[in-house]
Amino acid sequence: MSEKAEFQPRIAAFLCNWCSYGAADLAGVSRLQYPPNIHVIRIPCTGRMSPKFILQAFRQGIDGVWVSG
Amino acid sequence: MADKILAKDKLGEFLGQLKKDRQVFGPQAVEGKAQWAPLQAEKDLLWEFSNTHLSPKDFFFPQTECMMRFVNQASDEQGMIMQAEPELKQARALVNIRPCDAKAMQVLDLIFVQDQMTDDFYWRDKRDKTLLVGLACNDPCPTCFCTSMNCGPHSSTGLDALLVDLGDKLLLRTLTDKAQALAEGLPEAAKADLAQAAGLKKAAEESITSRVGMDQVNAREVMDLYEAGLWDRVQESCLNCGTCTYCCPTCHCFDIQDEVQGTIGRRVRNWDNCMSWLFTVHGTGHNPRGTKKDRVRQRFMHKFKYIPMKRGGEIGCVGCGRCVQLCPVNIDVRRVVNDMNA
Amino acid sequence: MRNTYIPYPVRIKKAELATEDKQLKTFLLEFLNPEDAQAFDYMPGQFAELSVSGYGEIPIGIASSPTEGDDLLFTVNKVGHVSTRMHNMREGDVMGVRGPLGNSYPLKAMEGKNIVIVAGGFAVTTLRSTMVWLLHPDHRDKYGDITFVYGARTPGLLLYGDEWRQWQQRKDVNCAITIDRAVEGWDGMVGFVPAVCEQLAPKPDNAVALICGPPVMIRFTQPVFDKLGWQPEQIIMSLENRMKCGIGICGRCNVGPEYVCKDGPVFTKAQLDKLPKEY
Amino acid sequence: MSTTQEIAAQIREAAKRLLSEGKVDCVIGFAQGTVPMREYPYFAYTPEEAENLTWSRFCCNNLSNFLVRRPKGQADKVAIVAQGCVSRNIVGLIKENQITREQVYILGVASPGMVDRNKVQALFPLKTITEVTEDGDELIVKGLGFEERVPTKKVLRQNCYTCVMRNPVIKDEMIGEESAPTHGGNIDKVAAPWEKLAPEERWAAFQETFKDCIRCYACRDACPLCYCHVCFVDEARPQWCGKTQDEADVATFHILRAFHCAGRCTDCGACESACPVGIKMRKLTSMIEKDIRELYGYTPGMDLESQPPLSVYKPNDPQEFIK
Amino acid sequence: MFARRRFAVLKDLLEYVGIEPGRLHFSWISSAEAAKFQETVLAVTEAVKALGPAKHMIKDIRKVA
Repeated sequence: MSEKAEFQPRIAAFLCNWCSYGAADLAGVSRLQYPPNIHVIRIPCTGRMSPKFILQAFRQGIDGVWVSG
Repeated sequence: MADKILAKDKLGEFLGQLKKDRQVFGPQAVEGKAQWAPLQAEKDLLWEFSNTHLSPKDFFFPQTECMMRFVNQASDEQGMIMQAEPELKQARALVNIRPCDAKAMQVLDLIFVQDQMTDDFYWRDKRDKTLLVGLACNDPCPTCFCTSMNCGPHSSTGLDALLVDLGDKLLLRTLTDKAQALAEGLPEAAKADLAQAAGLKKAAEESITSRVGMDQVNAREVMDLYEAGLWDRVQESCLNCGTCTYCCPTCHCFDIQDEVQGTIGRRVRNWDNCMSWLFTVHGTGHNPRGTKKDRVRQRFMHKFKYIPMKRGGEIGCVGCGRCVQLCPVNIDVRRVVNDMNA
Repeated sequence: MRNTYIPYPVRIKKAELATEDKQLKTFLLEFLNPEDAQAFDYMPGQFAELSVSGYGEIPIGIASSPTEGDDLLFTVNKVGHVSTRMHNMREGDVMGVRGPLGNSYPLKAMEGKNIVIVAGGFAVTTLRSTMVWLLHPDHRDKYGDITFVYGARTPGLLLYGDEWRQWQQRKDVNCAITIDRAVEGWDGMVGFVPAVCEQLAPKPDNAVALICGPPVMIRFTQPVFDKLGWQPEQIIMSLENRMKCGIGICGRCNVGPEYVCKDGPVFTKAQLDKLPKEY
Repeated sequence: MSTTQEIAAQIREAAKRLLSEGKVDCVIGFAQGTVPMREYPYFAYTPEEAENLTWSRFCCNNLSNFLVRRPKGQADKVAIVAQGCVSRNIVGLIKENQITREQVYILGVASPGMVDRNKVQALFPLKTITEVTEDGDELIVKGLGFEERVPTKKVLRQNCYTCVMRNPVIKDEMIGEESAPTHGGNIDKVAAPWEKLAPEERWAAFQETFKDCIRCYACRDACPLCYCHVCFVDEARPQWCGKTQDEADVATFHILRAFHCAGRCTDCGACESACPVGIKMRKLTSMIEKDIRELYGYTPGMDLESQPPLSVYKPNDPQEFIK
Repeated sequence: MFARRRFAVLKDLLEYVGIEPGRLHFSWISSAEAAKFQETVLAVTEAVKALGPAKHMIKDIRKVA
């Protein structure tokens, strides 16, 4: 591995079960390629999203947070 | 053990000697308040201050203290076995600690180190490696009530050495073997110096007008005090915050938790306080001290009844007055104890 | 100087569900280092802090008796973070034990006396330890009559069946095992513990009672013993409170001036009568 | 304009009247503290106890806090001394269904602006102050070896300079006369001080402000908004916020606490007044309130009718930040 | 829609204390918009990559304390 391996961020993706999670599913079925940096957390609704979740992700060393409804 | 005179222009040498094999801390003016900090230069050390804003118990019992660590890897079961944090590497000295705070550390010794079982490794390690050089109080402040709490402005309990500011010079009274070396080569105190120190002591003691009585507290039964009516009023304005316990030099309750980050983990202890409802709640949800009244009462009963009962009359309070100054709703410990004593 | 906060490493030798509701699991723990087993010198009534790295510690009464060898027996109720984790651990896993902690039942002082043991639910753990200790050939002769009353809601919630079935066979133990309500397949006693005590009517003469159970059982058992003429000094109970350090420092388990972890968990009723009800 | 001493006398009179007529079971006000510049919350149950009530520029607690933190059943109907910010918090508590309007009898007072004891102490670094008294627009500060006069205007709490409502917004009775509603300062000019900083400097400023935090939670417990039975910092499974003094734990606590006040904070300053180490947490909360004003045009606690901003929405709410 | 208001305030707050704007992203994507999902993942990843590793708010227990 080279010394300057490209930085691969870790991103927490909070996806609404009914919207973006479905889109992610469809993207998979459609064989659309996307980078593997995102860690998907399915939430029942964007309304369930809490600022605690975002801070918790940062506390655990995640580089970015993406919330999608 | 010996009374010597330390000229103020010799202070640099004195501190230099302390610094030779120790890290030295002293009260310094930080943001307008007297606070404990590593002593860089002699001029930073405060001589005229009532007391440090927060107590120095943090040196021996840090607010957050890692006790042990482990490695959590499926392949390595040995990693799950807790390893203690290393001992303190360098000895330390606290210079110009007030007698009340030193007394508090001595009270805490009785709690952290009781017998073979109750022998707090972390506390004892730091205590053993720290030299306490006290500064007698010549100008106690109005919230001080140390003279009512087995202590006093010139008390030497818990100290290795005591300094008394005689104006142009200091009286150095060494009290333990640890501090003997500090006095070497210094001139003996003259009779006049001793008389001056005694005069300052008397004046300081007399200037403390806050008095708190303990005779009835000692005489009354636990349940008698526990069920007394005063607690209904004392607790009313209490916010159940932890200010009084965190600024107190003798409060010593703590919580132990495990923290994990990936494959590494640690067991850490943090100051905790009996004012928090969470403090005593059982796994079942039952809480033996479920009301604010229970918790407020616990703090005062612990300090003024339980500790004296269990520790041969020592009181869990040294009268430093910090909680009186810092309580957001002015619950004045002097008033509470006097009510308990009524 | 030993750092008393460091748990002894142990391995889970056996872990099995103990009750039908799957709330209780019994663990047999084996010391990794024989010298630790030597150092862990305990008596019935004492407890230990069970430590799971990354989760924390919980105080649990020791259910085994020192007469049974070096392994330690604990029955753990699944209520919190640590106990839930323990229920998910497997045989062979490594964890920690810190102790022994607290005082024990005053077995020495109880010599020559008749003994009544009353247990309810899973509070039976340290009383199992006591029974095993008392019935050991080295000790049995030193005590008078032994009465063991143990009740649970249903037969499936009774712990340590292997042991009490043996005790029922013995002539030198009066063993009454009861369940709250009659169910099919149970031919033993039926009724609440206080009612059974009333029936048995243990005599207070030269006797000591060890009572341990849920608050509601204690509340109704108390008057039964009072009526039979038992004095507060003869009744011994074991308390539990939230704990952290386990060695009398951290300040949360105290009942008045007494720390449950260090001065207890075993107290006589006479002692408790003079203390606040902070448990 | 009445002096605070005159107001105090009128508060005592009103309290005695209400208690002796049986209109209320308890009057929550302030009594004189045992240390300089700190009056304390006092509960008067009898006309005799009402004699202990006082009023001054040292009444820094938000009394509405005690409307939700009282043991149930201790007193059914209470009277409470409330200046602008406190009355706005009472409005908030009514809106959030914590209390009913009928439960409280509001003794309204125009706020004179409260003194920041830390500011006074800072004028006399390391000195011991033994007594502070009000004399018109000045404070007489006495200490060991000194006595000085300080213009009150110089040492008010920061939030009192930019107060938007000094008079109670709801009341059952007014004590003294109403004053000019605002203090004249413009909160939007001083709120959110770190906005001026470059983005990369902000974290350092944030850390510097909160570095002394000892996690005593006095700010939370002094706040009438923080009445949750289980605060997020006390939640254990999962644990959102560690108990340590680690900067991440301290930051988590203060960010979330501030966030929970969004659209509710009346800028009463009780948090800063309670802090034993003098942290200026308004640097955080003032930003959120400014944000709420700018985004949704809302000022908390001004009336009983309007909807709290975070519990409603409009189709055209700003959403440029959402892709 | 309620969430939108909360996100707006939270995002502003985190930027205010010094968390880089590019670390926190919000989007609306319907379950039919697979292409938008892909685009957004790419955009978010690029934005975070450009910022480098996160420096703030991380709880690091390795530190001696």
